[in-house]
Amino acid sequence: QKAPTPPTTATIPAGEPDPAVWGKVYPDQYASYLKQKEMTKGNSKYGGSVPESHLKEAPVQVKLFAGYPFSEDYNEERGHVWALEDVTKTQRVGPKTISSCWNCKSPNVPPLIEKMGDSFWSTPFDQLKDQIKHPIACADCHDAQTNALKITRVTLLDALKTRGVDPAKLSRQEMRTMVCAQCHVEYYFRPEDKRVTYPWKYGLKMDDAEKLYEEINFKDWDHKESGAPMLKAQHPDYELFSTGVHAANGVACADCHMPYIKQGTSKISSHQIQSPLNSLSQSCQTCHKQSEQYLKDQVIGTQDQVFKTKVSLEKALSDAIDAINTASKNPNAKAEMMTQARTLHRKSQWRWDYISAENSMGFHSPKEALRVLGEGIDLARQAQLTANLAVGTAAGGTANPDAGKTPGAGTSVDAAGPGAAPKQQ
Amino acid sequence: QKAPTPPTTATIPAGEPDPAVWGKVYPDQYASYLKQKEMTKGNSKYGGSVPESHLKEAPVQVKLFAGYPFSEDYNEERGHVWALEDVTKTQRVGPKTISSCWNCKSPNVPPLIEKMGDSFWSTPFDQLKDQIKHPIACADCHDAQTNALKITRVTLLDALKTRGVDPAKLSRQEMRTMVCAQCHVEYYFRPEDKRVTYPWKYGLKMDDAEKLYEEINFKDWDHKESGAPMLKAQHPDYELFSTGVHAANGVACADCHMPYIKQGTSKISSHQIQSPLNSLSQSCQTCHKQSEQYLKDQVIGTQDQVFKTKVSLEKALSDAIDAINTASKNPNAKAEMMTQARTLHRKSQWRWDYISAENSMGFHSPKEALRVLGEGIDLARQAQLTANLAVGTAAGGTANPDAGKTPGAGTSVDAAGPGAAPKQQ
Amino acid sequence: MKPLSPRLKKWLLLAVPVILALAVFVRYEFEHTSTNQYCGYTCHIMRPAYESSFHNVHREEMNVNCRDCHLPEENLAETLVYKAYSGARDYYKNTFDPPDVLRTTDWSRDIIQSNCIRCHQTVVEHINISGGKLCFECHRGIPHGQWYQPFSSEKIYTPIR
Ligand code: HEC
Ligand code: HEC
Ligand code: HEC
Ligand code: HEC
Ligand code: HEC
Ligand code: HEC
Ligand code: HEC
Ligand code: HEC
Ligand code: HEC
Ligand code: HEC
Ligand code: HEC
Ligand code: HEC
Ligand code: HEC
Ligand code: HEC
Ligand SMILES: [Ca+2]
Ligand SMILES: [Ca+2]
Repeated sequence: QKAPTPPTTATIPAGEPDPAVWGKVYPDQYASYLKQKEMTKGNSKYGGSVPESHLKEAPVQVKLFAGYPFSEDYNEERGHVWALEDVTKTQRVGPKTISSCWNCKSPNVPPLIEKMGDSFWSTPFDQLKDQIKHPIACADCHDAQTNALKITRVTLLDALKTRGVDPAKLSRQEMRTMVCAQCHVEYYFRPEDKRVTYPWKYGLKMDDAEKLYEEINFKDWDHKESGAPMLKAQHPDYELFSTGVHAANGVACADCHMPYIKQGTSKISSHQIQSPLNSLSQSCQTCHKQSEQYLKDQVIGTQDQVFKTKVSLEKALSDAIDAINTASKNPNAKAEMMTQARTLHRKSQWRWDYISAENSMGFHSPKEALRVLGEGIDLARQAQLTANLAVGTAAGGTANPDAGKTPGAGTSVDAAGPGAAPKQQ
Repeated sequence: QKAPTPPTTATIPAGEPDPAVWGKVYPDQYASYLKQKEMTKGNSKYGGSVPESHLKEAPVQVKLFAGYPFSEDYNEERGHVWALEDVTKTQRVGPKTISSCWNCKSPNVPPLIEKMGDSFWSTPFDQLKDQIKHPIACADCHDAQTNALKITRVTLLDALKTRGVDPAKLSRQEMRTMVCAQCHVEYYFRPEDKRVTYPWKYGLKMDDAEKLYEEINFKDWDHKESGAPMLKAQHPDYELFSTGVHAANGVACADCHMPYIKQGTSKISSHQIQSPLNSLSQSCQTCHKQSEQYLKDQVIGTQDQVFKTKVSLEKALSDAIDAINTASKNPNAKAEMMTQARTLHRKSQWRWDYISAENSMGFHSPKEALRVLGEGIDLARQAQLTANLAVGTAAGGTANPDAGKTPGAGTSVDAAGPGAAPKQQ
Repeated sequence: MKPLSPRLKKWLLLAVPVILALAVFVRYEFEHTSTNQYCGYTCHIMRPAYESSFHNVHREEMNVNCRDCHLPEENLAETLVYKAYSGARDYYKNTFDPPDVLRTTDWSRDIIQSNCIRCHQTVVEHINISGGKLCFECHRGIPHGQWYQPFSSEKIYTPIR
């Protein structure tokens, strides 16, 4: 069950945060870990390890995030060794930032949580800066004594409890996914104490998280232009992946992102965690006999399809925001319909963000990604329609004052009454 | 290149349409061909061989097809042996039906076309009834002398020419798909002589066919409620399949729909062409080692996702039709915008029908199916919006008479002018 | 017939046993280097293929060996040439340039295909087999019957639903 460890005389102190110390015992893994410092784009089209600005790539995102720090600074993520540099340098962090943000960035975190208890979470971010010294490293995933994979984040243990899963019973293959699920998941700060929490109460799907957020009336911010109470999705990599064909076949994150590589005559797991497009042979060809070119085309072809649909949704969202924004400046706009338009905006942008913030541009589960985006488009266009009707009917003084109450159910029929159109004049 | 034929003493006359004659030489294949008479649903959820009414399953289709015979009679298709019975009994056939409808229903057709030339197509359907005696059979796919697969339909030969493909150069594996592509394709009647034609001029995708139809200003009918000039899609099985991952791996229609079955010590191709869900073991498990249950779940899970998105689009289309219908009764509706709404209706319903009329509920290419439906939703909701604005702005007499000219580009902003909402009062 | 010169006789006396010994040795080596044990165990890199073919009727019940599929059986010349070539290549690669994944060459696929047909002639006698998919493109798991990396062969589903 557990991974065999190469024999060694040196020992690693329990929880040792410094990867260099581990590196003395496991030099090959350490060397490949350090390669994450290289920042390559390589074969990748939508990912890669260059911290390019998402906002520059798609300026419409500035509008979608209006009123939220993501509209100011939001970059492509890169290797684990950069985690500290990135979280401290981002302009999203400010004086009001709390320590919950450290949770997924360093092996120094678990001991601190152990020491401080639930007071950890809302402690100001800056206050712990001196005690957090290493970016994500060995101790985040391994037990120092046995080297076995280990869940080090209470946040995942909490979530497993919610789902009724006993972490001790996870198989080795499952652990090869679950160590990643410590961090590559959607989360929110539990309102009472800001504890990092995964919204898995009803299940792992987009709809399940939404259901929980509705239930607890959660919002991340109020949209500056539309005024809608918004949800921010963040990297639901594990959740989206779970709905796909690879998960259904028991393929683990590590199978693709940490493939076995030759080191002399034996193999090690690559610790240069990166886009599998830059290790197609090792990552995919053990299972897929097709050529590298075919595999690359499949990935990028799939991503292109998802991207195209995502862009349609961005356009629809942008239109919806404009419509709500303008309508809201009209004092005659029907309040009830404006609320409805804002709810629709919230729901559609949640769907967009779920796929946009996920990191594989849909590859982890293409069908689910496209389904979610399709729903988003439906809702965004309905938001736009509802906002228009809120003003249109008010301004027009039509016969039927409840016009447009149920967009999506044939509003203009309601507006005119069946066959009653001539009466309007 | 060409397939070796099992030796036989009996001979089959060239083009022999009667399968019973072939059956004397190939009794096993004939016996399995005859099994198509069984009408089983089996494991199938969205297909199967029971001629259930599509209109009863989803009554909204009556509205979507308003003004077209498909709104009166439209059934699930069944095995090839039923082709004649179905085409003669359907209420879609009437006194004005032409012989083009025979093209894909019987091996008696190719000799007739040879004899009659292009006058075949527009000959009244009833006039040839006596000369068409056998439903789809051996001679539709095989050469009687060599038993090799053969393209017998000029309509496919025409289309291959358009695409610059030399039929003589198709490999055996390709022929295992191309014999099916004779019939399982989208088609239209060429306006000048009603010759059955496949819209492949610009390529095989949904968008390519649409491009051609726009170019030649083609329409199948005028929608009775919305007045839009509509396109009817019909069974683009081959085209949708071509965009999928199985086609990318050289899997042929016959691999799944005519799997090898053991007949004593040797195997033959099953000629009981049906839903592969009823032959999972033979159709899929040689390539996929997973359990039958897994494979069934993958197919039906995928189909459920596509179905759900298709239903959303049906809802959006229904709303759009209502909106256009009502708005059109309002004499103040802006003509230009009404035209635009109708164009949007045409384009979105084409997308819906492309996936709905295709026979695998998306399984042949799930990602493409979902992309197409996503586009359809976007366009249908824009149609609804545009129709509403055509009346809304007209009735409301807003400041800006061009309001809503560009739906999808923030119409209510235009309506009010930027930041000018208060002026509206 | 011209009598053999003593010189030649001497040579022959020496050469015949040597040639014989050599032939026996080559023959032995040929056999030795064609055993499952040899193919599967000599080189670390071959272990996954070796182990993955254990639980397949071919190995388990039918005693079909690596060579039955991977060596040409129809003509001796091809067999010898192929064996020498692929053996040399494998040794070279194994020492200097071990690949991360093994992939069959076109030549080796042709050989496998003809071996499938050799044994299963009757099964396929009524269907067309040229110019289509190769046997093992449908029978994808035969005999190296697994889809997962050998290292992660436990079947799992995502633990949380
Ligand atoms: C079947 C192979 C496969 C599996 C399994 C897999 N991924 Fe991926 N992943 C990919 C591919 C392919 C991409 C796209 C890379 C690109 O666009 O360059 C990707 C992208 C990513 C990225 C962004 C990489 C970048 O270059 O920016 C992250 C982060 C990620 N995956 C995390 C995960 C996690 C966490 C899991 C497990 C829950 C997982 N992946 C499972 C194949 C896989
Ligand atoms: C302790 C939290 C944590 C754990 C555990 C973790 N990740 Fe990450 N991962 C991150 C963070 C944070 C980043 C972004 C770092 C940055 O951009 O500064 C990241 C980035 C990545 C990237 C992007 C690399 C690139 O070059 O773009 C991939 C791929 C990835 N992780 C995969 C995995 C996989 C696979 C696992 C499990 C084997 C895993 N991660 C475990 C937090 C974590
Ligand atoms: C549940 C784990 C988790 C928590 C909590 C978390 N992050 Fe991250 N963070 C990640 C992962 C995983 C990545 C890499 C994947 C990605 O960027 O989507 C990442 C990437 C980043 C990056 C680099 C990419 C970028 O977005 O520019 C920054 C900066 C960052 N996080 C800041 C923060 C801040 C600030 C907070 C607190 C508000 C925070 N993180 C909380 C897991 C987490
Ligand atoms: C993001 C998670 C993560 C981090 C960080 C990480 N590892 Fe690993 N490591 C893994 C996974 C997953 C495996 C595969 C374990 C298995 O298959 O059971 C692994 C395997 C290993 C193995 C077993 C041999 C092998 O190559 O499969 C060693 C040794 C090892 N890691 C050392 C290290 C060292 C040293 C560091 C720090 C420099 C480190 N790891 C950092 C996830 C991680
Ligand atoms: C451990 C085994 C394994 C690994 C590693 C793996 N796959 Fe797969 N992949 C599968 C299985 C199993 C399926 C399901 C289809 C099947 O049964 O063959 C699949 C399906 C696919 C499909 C078809 C699904 C679709 O959405 O069209 C593609 C494409 C694909 N994989 C690409 C990749 C790529 C690219 C990589 C590497 C980044 C990869 N796979 C790594 C096992 C694997
Ligand atoms: C990879 C396997 C596969 C291939 C290859 C394939 N199909 Fe299918 N086909 C299916 C499955 C699965 C269904 C869904 C059956 C159901 O819903 O019961 C289906 C459904 C159909 C149906 C409807 C069957 C019914 O039960 O009503 C038709 C007609 C069809 N396919 C024709 C084709 C044609 C023509 C081709 C080649 C262009 C093709 N198929 C290639 C798997 C395949
Ligand atoms: C000559 C035209 C023609 C050719 C050639 C043809 N089909 Fe069909 N196919 C039809 C028609 C017409 C029907 C519907 C018959 C009915 O419902 O009356 C049909 C029905 C089917 C069905 C549905 C069966 C069911 O039980 O629901 C499948 C599956 C199918 N065809 C697959 C194929 C495949 C695979 C090939 C090639 C090997 C092929 N067809 C070749 C015209 C054709
Ligand atoms: C290009 C080939 C082609 C032409 C031309 C064609 N069909 Fe079909 N027909 C098919 C195929 C393939 C099927 C089975 C798949 C399906 O039903 O989608 C079918 C199925 C049918 C069915 C049985 C299922 C149903 O829809 O109720 C009827 C009836 C039918 N066709 C009537 C007609 C009529 C009437 C025409 C002329 C307007 C016509 N066909 C022209 C290929 C064709
Ligand atoms: C809808 C198309 C279609 C029809 C109709 C059809 N066949 Fe076939 N037939 C095929 C295909 C495809 C193959 C596979 C050929 C290959 O693999 O080269 C085939 C193969 C055969 C073979 C070769 C042996 C085998 O089983 O693979 C024989 C014999 C045969 N058919 C006889 C018949 C007879 C007799 C009939 C009429 C009762 C008939 N076919 C009707 C498509 C058809
Ligand atoms: C298009 C896919 C396909 C190709 C190519 C193919 N087979 Fe098969 N084969 C099958 C299927 C499906 C069965 C199962 C028949 C059954 O169970 O009734 C089968 C059955 C068999 C069996 C009998 C298994 C048993 O249970 O008795 C043998 C042996 C066999 N094939 C060998 C071959 C050989 C040798 C070739 C190459 C010449 C080949 N196959 C090519 C699909 C294929
Ligand atoms: C001749 C081989 C072959 C046959 C027959 C075949 N497949 Fe596949 N299938 C593939 C290949 C190749 C892929 C691409 C992924 C890969 O490389 O494994 C694939 C991919 C898939 C996938 C993943 C794609 C996705 O959209 O998620 C599913 C599911 C699948 N097949 C189901 C089936 C089913 C069900 C059948 C039978 C009706 C079937 N296949 C028949 C070869 C085949
Ligand atoms: C029943 C026939 C058969 C037997 C017995 C057999 N193989 Fe294979 N072998 C194959 C086939 C088929 C392939 C895959 C060819 C392909 O897909 O390109 C293959 C592929 C391979 C590969 C290439 C790597 C891979 O996984 O594709 C290696 C290495 C290999 N075999 C070694 C062996 C060894 C060692 C043995 C004996 C222990 C053996 N084979 C026994 C048929 C066989
Ligand atoms: C000296 C170590 C070694 C031995 C002994 C060995 N192999 Fe290999 N084998 C390799 C290496 C290294 C490769 C990869 C070659 C490459 O990538 O070009 C390989 C590749 C292969 C392949 C895939 C490439 C191809 O030829 O299609 C097959 C099949 C294969 N070996 C079968 C065998 C069989 C059968 C035997 C026993 C007769 C055997 N091997 C003995 C090292 C070895
Ligand atoms: C040296 C002879 C030999 C070779 C070479 C061989 N087989 Fe077999 N095969 C057998 C025997 C013996 C059996 C078991 C008895 C039977 O079913 O005929 C068998 C069984 C099978 C079966 C049915 C059992 C199963 O595992 O599903 C299939 C399918 C099969 N072989 C395919 C192949 C394919 C594909 C190849 C080539 C890659 C191949 N065989 C090469 C002798 C051979
Ligand atoms: Ca990245
Ligand atoms: Ca059917």
